Amino acid sequence: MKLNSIPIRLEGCAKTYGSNARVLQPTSLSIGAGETVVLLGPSGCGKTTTLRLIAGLERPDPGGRVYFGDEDVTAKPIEERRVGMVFQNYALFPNFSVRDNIGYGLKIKKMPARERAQRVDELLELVHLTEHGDKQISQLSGGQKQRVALARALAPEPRVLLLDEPLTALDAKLRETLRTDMDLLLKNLGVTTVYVTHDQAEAMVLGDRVVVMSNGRIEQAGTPHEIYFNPGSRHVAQFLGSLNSLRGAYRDGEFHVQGGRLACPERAAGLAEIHFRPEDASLLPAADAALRGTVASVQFLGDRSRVYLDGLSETRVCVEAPSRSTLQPGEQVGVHIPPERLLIMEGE
Amino acid sequence: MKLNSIPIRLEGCAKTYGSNARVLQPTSLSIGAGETVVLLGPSGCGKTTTLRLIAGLERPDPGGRVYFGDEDVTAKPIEERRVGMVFQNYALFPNFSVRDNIGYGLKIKKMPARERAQRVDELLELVHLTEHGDKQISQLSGGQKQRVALARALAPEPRVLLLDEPLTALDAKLRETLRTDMDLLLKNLGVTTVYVTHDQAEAMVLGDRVVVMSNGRIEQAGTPHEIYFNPGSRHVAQFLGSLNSLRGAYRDGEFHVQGGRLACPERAAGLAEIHFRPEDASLLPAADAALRGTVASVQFLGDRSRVYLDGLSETRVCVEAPSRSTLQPGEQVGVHIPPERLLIMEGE
Amino acid sequence: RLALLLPALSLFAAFWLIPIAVLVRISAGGHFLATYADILTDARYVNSLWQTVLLSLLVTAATIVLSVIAGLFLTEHEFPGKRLLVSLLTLPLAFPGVVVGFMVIMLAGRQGLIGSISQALFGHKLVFAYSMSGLFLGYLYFSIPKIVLTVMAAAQSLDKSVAEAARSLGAGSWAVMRDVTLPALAPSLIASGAICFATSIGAFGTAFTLATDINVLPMTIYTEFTLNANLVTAAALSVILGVVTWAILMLAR
Amino acid sequence: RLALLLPALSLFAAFWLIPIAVLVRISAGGHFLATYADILTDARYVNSLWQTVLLSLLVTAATIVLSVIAGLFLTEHEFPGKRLLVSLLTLPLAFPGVVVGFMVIMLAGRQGLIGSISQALFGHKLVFAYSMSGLFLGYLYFSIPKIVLTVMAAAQSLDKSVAEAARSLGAGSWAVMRDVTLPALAPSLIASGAICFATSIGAFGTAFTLATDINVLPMTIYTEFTLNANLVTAAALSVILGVVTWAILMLAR
Repeated sequence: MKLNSIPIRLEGCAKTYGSNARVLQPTSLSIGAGETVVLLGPSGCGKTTTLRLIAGLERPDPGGRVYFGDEDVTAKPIEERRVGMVFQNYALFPNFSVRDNIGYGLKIKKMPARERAQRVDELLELVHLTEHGDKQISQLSGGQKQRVALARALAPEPRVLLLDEPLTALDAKLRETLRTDMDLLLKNLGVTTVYVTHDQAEAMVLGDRVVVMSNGRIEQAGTPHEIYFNPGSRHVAQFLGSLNSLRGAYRDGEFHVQGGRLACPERAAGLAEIHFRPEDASLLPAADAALRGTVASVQFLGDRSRVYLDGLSETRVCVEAPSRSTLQPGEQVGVHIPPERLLIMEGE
Repeated sequence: MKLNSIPIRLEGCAKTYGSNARVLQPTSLSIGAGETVVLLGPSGCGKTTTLRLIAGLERPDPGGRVYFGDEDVTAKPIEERRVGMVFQNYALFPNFSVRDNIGYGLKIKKMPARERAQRVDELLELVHLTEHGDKQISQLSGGQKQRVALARALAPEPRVLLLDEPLTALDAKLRETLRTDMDLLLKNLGVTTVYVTHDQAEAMVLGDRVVVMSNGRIEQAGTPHEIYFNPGSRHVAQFLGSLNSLRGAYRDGEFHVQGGRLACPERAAGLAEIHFRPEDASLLPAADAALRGTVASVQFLGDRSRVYLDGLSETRVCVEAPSRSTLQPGEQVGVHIPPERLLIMEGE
Repeated sequence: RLALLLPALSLFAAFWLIPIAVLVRISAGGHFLATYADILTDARYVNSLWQTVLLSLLVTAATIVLSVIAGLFLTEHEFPGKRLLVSLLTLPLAFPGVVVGFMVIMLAGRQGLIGSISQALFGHKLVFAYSMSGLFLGYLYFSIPKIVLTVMAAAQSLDKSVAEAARSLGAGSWAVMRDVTLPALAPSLIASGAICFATSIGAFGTAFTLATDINVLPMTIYTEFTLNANLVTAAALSVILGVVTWAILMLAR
Repeated sequence: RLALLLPALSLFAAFWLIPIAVLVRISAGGHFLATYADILTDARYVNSLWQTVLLSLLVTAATIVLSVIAGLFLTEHEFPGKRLLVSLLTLPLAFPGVVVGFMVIMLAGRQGLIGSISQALFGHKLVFAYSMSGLFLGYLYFSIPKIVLTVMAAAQSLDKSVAEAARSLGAGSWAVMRDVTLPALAPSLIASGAICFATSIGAFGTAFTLATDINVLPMTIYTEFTLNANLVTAAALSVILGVVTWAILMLAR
């Protein structure tokens, strides 16, 4: 199954509720035809409002415009926009069977019954639910419900697919499986997709581009690699993964901190703080190292361990280690961080 | 704060509802004084029933016995067992303030008001909620609610602390923070603790010992290292992390599969399948390798990447790679798995 | 504790059932089948039963239709004075049936407001208080507030995203109403409709105030019992009324 | 759509309020304050008002206590025949006030069951049907089922873990009841208690069947209106009754 796709453009879209509750600052965003854009941020950051503006469930404040291709759809209600929507809580019709849910959009379009049945069969196959077509919604598991919701949204061949935290209601293991399935499906469909989530792993895996939002603004937009390796701000860096801070001062190619010193690019000159991620540091014997700390605790996670270190900086620092490491609390260890892996954010 | 602790012993405890719905097969389990035991398993595996038997919220079928130290408490209701309980949905008293929730157990014990207030202050400090004491429950966030529930359970100095999926209702980031806090707190309190969860990371971090359950039985019990590195069955191995399977046959110190061969202990002789975890394999140039595959897709997760490989075995295999790797789908790669990391389960 | 409370509960249940048992026994009047056969073939009683049931069904249907419209409108729109309007809407709940009957007379009686207006406009005095129409109006008046409140409570707890999903699939207002809103409201409409029916079928004060010759069943029972001292018939009619109402209530569950 | 429906809604609201407005205007009788001052100083009317309110409060209180006990018991215990018992418990809902009055007479009237039993046992014939006591019994009889159903619905949706948490902290049955169950049931008890009060204060059929001289307000209004043709007083009493009931209903929200 392959869908036609169109580009989307928001121009200066803001949203204010009541007299002074502005949940979205004026925002412009272009989404290419067939691109999957993930809106990522904590709750209340404006990501769902942005999605609802695209859907046509909300109107932007005067001045804002929404374009689907060259068509200005700002004034069109959702039922005329030909979008497919998937909601966090599935939002299935409880009084209809699985087949009737998936065929609903086709029935509204007055597609003949025979053709409709055939199309529903195709969609059931696409989401691996062929044997569940005649069940009632209440007989399905959470993961199955979400796949019905996806099939229902795809049935009328939408121009744009909009997903609002579709995997949030599912448990961790299932979320991971569905994330992989969803990735495959979206890549094959080629439909323009906007996906809202607060889960950074989902954003990384699914997004061609990730738009990080906070406080009603876009903080940074870019490919998953760009935003993870070159975060524009400490806030973005923290939201995308764990972040350690080292307080100290730059002198002669090195950054001096409580636990010693480490090689550092000159960009850090004048900064009181540099950062790194747990997986970018490696542990070595204390004797060889220019930077040392004391093991405070070791968390065994199975596939890896997290080692918490004191004495490197004023605050505790977390470093990843192979899960078979035999470190004990109280032990002295050396830490090496390749200079190119340091996150140096000048704009703070 | 340091609590007294006692050992717990279940002897042949089964639980049947109605006439033939046996949710727990006869189970025996010893928990040492001060030990933290995590009951881990999917929903319906009997872990919550086991916890409720220990709590005194359920009675075992005739023949089963529950001991707290040397005392047989099988017939005692929960209110006489001196246990502290924490529930998934917090189960706070909505009509009381934070202070009154925490002090409830002390009030029931008729502790004088002045002494009670002092003790509540200590507990508020212990869970970092000192400035929220006079708030109503509805004004708290999920994480704060769960800390109130913990303080409330600890207030009457329970002999045993029982936690039923306490972090499940919270979102991923918060769950990780609270998991670390909880770990620290439990280690300091030294109270005998039984912790129920379906999240393997929680089990690994918090448990002195992890008891893996399924279908109303204990499948395996051991330290986190033991069950992760020496899973007793494929089911346990899968539940604790990702698992790859290689189909083939052992010959002369090597296991031969579709994509080549790999060094393998002799224990695998006669088996049709061996297993390994994604983080235990490493990727190398195809030319040098005795085991080769083709990259099907790469999932960038930020702190690492997951590379899916075809051609190694009949089924797709997942291997972890550093997140900065630049592999492309279609590329040929070699795979190395140290023989000691292979999971060889003979009992299948 | 179960052992202690069960006898208490049995006693309680017995007390509960004794009045009804007494009623049934009296209605038998020695010849159980004969009594009921007589009543169910007497055109006067059958007519009364039929009229009462019909009136109650009409009241229930009209109440549900008007309440769904008003309730959904009030839930979906915010406007200044909405709280006041809802409070005023529930005013009829505060008046007993007798007073409602009184109001119907004031409005549609011989000296009523409607009569005066119609006289002035069309030269014809519209009077319908002392008939089934008056009763219908009165019952509607005190049934609507309850069901409006029920509809509002149910509509507020609806999951909005289901309607939004339907709209994203191209459904207009009517399709959303038919496929999403009404099915979701159905359980509470059925439950409150049954209560509305039971209340209407048993209402007495309004009928009695409007006129002594309105032929609804509670009136017939009162007349048989008090004026004609015809205990057996009164009891049998009570049992029939009870059975019909209970059947509707059970059906709605 | 708002522009279209708002006038419709205004019209509807106006229709709603006109009967009440008419009632208030009649009650003024030209001398608004004088009418009400007269009524509120006339011992007969004040007494009637007071008795009605007191009776309704007593009925509401007794209903709530009995219903909470029965409702919680039925929710917490499973036993064979429970569904049947609950269905039987709701039987009184199927009978109108007139029939309930009829039952009270059968039970506690001059030829009643209780009288016969007490005569046989103690040589004294217990008769209390034709008084406030009979009315109290009748109101209780048809109030309890509704509130039992409410309590059962509310108790079933309670989060059991809160009670379990209280027990783990050492709370016995009474403490759990006081600190967890009753506070959790309170909102639905208050709401349904208010409805119970409104129903009791306005009930007419039962009182009328039992005796024409029971001095409850709806009876007084009926007498003034129909027999004495004293429109002004009847209207004023109606307004007072409405205000009291509405105040209770609003308070409960």
